[in-house]
Amino acid sequence: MDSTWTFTRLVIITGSFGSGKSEYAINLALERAQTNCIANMTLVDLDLVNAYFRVREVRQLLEDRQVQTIVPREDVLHSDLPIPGPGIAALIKNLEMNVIIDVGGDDMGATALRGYRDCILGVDHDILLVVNPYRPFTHTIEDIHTMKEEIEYRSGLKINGVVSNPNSGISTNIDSLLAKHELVNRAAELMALPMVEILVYRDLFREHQKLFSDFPCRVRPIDIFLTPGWLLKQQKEDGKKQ
Amino acid sequence: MAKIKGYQRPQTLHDKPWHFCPGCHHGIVHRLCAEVVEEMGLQSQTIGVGSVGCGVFSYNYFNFDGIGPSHGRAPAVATGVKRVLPDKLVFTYQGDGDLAAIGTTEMVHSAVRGENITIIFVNNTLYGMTGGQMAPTTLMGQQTTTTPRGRTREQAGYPMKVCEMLATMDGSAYIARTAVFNPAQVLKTKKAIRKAFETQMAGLGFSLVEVLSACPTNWGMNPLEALDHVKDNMLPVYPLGEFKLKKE
Amino acid sequence: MSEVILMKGNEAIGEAAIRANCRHFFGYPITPQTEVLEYLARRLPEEGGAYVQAESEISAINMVFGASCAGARVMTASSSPGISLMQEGISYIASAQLPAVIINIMRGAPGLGGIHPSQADYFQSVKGGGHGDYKLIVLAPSSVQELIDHTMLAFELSEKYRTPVMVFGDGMLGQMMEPVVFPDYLPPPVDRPWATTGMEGRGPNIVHTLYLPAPDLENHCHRLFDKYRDIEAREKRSQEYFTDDAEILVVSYGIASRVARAGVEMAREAGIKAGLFRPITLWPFPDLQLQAAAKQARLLISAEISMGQMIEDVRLGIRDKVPVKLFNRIGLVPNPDEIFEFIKAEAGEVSKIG
Amino acid sequence: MTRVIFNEERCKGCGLCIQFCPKSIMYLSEQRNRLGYNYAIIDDMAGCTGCAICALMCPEVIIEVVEEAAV
Repeated sequence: MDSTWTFTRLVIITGSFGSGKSEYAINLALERAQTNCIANMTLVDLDLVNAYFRVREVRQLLEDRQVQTIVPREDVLHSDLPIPGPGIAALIKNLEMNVIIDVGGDDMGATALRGYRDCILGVDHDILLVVNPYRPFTHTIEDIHTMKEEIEYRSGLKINGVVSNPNSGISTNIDSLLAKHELVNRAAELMALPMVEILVYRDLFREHQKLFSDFPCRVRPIDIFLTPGWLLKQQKEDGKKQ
Repeated sequence: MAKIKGYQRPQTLHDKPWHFCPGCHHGIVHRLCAEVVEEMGLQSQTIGVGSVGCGVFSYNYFNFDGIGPSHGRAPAVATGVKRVLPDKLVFTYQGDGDLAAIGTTEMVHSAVRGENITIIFVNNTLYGMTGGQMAPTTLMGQQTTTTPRGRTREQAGYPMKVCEMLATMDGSAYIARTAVFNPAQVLKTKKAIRKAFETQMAGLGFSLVEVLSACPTNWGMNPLEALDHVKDNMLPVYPLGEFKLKKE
Repeated sequence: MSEVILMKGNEAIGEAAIRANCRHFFGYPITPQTEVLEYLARRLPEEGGAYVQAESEISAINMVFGASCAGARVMTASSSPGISLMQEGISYIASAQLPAVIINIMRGAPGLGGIHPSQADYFQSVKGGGHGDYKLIVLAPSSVQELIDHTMLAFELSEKYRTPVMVFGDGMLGQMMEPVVFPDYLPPPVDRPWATTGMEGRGPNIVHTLYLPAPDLENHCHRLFDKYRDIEAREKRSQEYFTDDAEILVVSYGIASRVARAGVEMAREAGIKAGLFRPITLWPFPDLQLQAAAKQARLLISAEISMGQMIEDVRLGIRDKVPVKLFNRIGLVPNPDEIFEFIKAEAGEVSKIG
Repeated sequence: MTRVIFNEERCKGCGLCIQFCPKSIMYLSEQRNRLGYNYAIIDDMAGCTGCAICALMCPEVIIEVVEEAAV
């Protein structure tokens, strides 16, 4: 297992619908800008297929914390028009900038990458596949493999790393997380891709810090930004009752 | 005393009197549909979808399963039926107001999809049921209650040619225009209906038979004058023939 | 099948339909409902079903009409402007007494409105929408799990009563992800001796909605309303939180009821006797349950994401015995703080009256 | 021998059968049926060839053409 993954200046995040790409992108951008003090950190909202729960909804929060954002222009920001924000190609080519691109889900979402393929290939880059096996179309190793191939086919780009995000929302527990992570691991091996890191909700991470301290791959505690806090709290309470 | 059939009312028609006016061609077209269903042995396999217009009661006359949809939506309703029962014969029976005005979208897109249904389209160049208003197929200069001085280009544009349009669709498999103003044409119409139904049962795709028909009441003619009107005034605008014939 | 899986509301609806043995779906894309189509376009062919993307919502609902005539378990889904286009068909389906499930993932309106969550189609769906004397059973889920449960229930009710049933969601429910479990439940199959499937071994079946002689139409409407009375007697559903001693009773449905619940919990922590009454069926409206839940209430608050629509049924339901106020937001799902502040302010007013 | 059977009570007197009868043996009766129409009748049944064109054109589907074998 590769636990010493280093990110290039251009990190492109792909995956199936609802795999957790956007939350990962936000967490990664914040960490790199704040903890790692990487300058010129820019998060690009290239999710042109979702209508809700997009990076653009937390743009102010990101900008307050030293992450620039590229989102569609104001007049279409809250529309469902698939219009990318301005200047993405220039950003990709600009070696001064550190860029994370949050791509829309599935091969449909990855289609938006195709237009930037040539400039992406011209610079160092990572294309990561976020995998959540609790999601319907990445439920099995075969499905995960198919998802990877479809995204690569549509974008014309090669994925070079896997991010494991085995969560079933608030009902995630340590056993289910580890069991499904094992499945992602096997999928990564089959696809001959390195495991970049595993994503764990921050409270679960705290609870099991010891276990995660010598985990075979890097572990990233994740904060949730796109689901309202009250809703998470309610889901958690209801989950406990069941 | 043996009784041999010369002509006999088909079993696929209930024995009840039409509501149609004297000399109305709906009666002939209804009968031909029923005869073809019977001759193909499909009485128990047929679902007829009616329309709104003078053909609204078709389900009361046909002796097989029937549906009364809303105005213009028959091809969508037939699509729903056919997707559930792909092996049955599903046809709609629609007039020019129902099909070519309010139902244009449903007609065009069922042809686009190559929906494996048949439309029997009765074109009498006006809205019969509501008392003779202009239809998309109304002839230039034709007087109707809503074109009291005759249809003009400025006010209402030009007659709509359904067969010519649908024949351009890749999904259409059989498109024909016929008439019933004399015995030879009646036989040709019957043949066309049979071909359309056979096209459907062979799974070849969308089929439509347009039948030029008389509306003596709203045309202000007697039934015999109405025959001549079809022949003399409709044929030049709506030429007869097969516009599309897909084989396999 | 009791495995937990993480699903988006719209996907969950699609999968619920498949688990309920629905094999026919007709729809048209519209945000924020489109994933229902996309999910079924992918899944239905795998299950040997038929998926048709119609040319309009008008066509989609009429395909539903036809498929239901032909005896199929059938569903469509849309969002507010698309549901408006379906109203004609819904009236025909109700009159023809056909079972059908219609999903409405509501968005901001009137007109083109916006793509944000909304509950502004209450009048349209609960009070009519289409032309004529008919009723629509309207179910209001408040979670992704309930989208599944209510979609399945919708099939059962629509077939039991031969009537269209609407599952009334909003953009947020459709788009949000929650862990769900698909129940081991199948809506019971019902005989459809009336279906137009070809008259093999019987006389012709006719499905129509035309009753020209006035007495025929009157009889038809009475038959429909006998059925609706039966539904009213049996199918009113609701849920309650802290209603036993509630002096301020918030009435709220769907996604808004979850915010309201959080607001009510905050009020309870602040020592205010607040409660929540959540209608699950919007028609039939659970008026008797509301009256029982409101026995200690001095004020009712109708909390909705519309300009005050359900509030009319709340007033009717409580027979005007208790004052009813409106809390609402448009274009977004409110924050529980907002409802809490509203409750707190009203609690102050109520205590002044003593 | 051929016999044309009319359901006279349902005839609306449109005259299409008369128009196309090749033997011109049909005409409208002076009598009216219960619907109030002068109905079509055949004067000279012996002249009928059984071609059934009248039935083919009849919009009311009230004409049956039968052949009765000689006894």
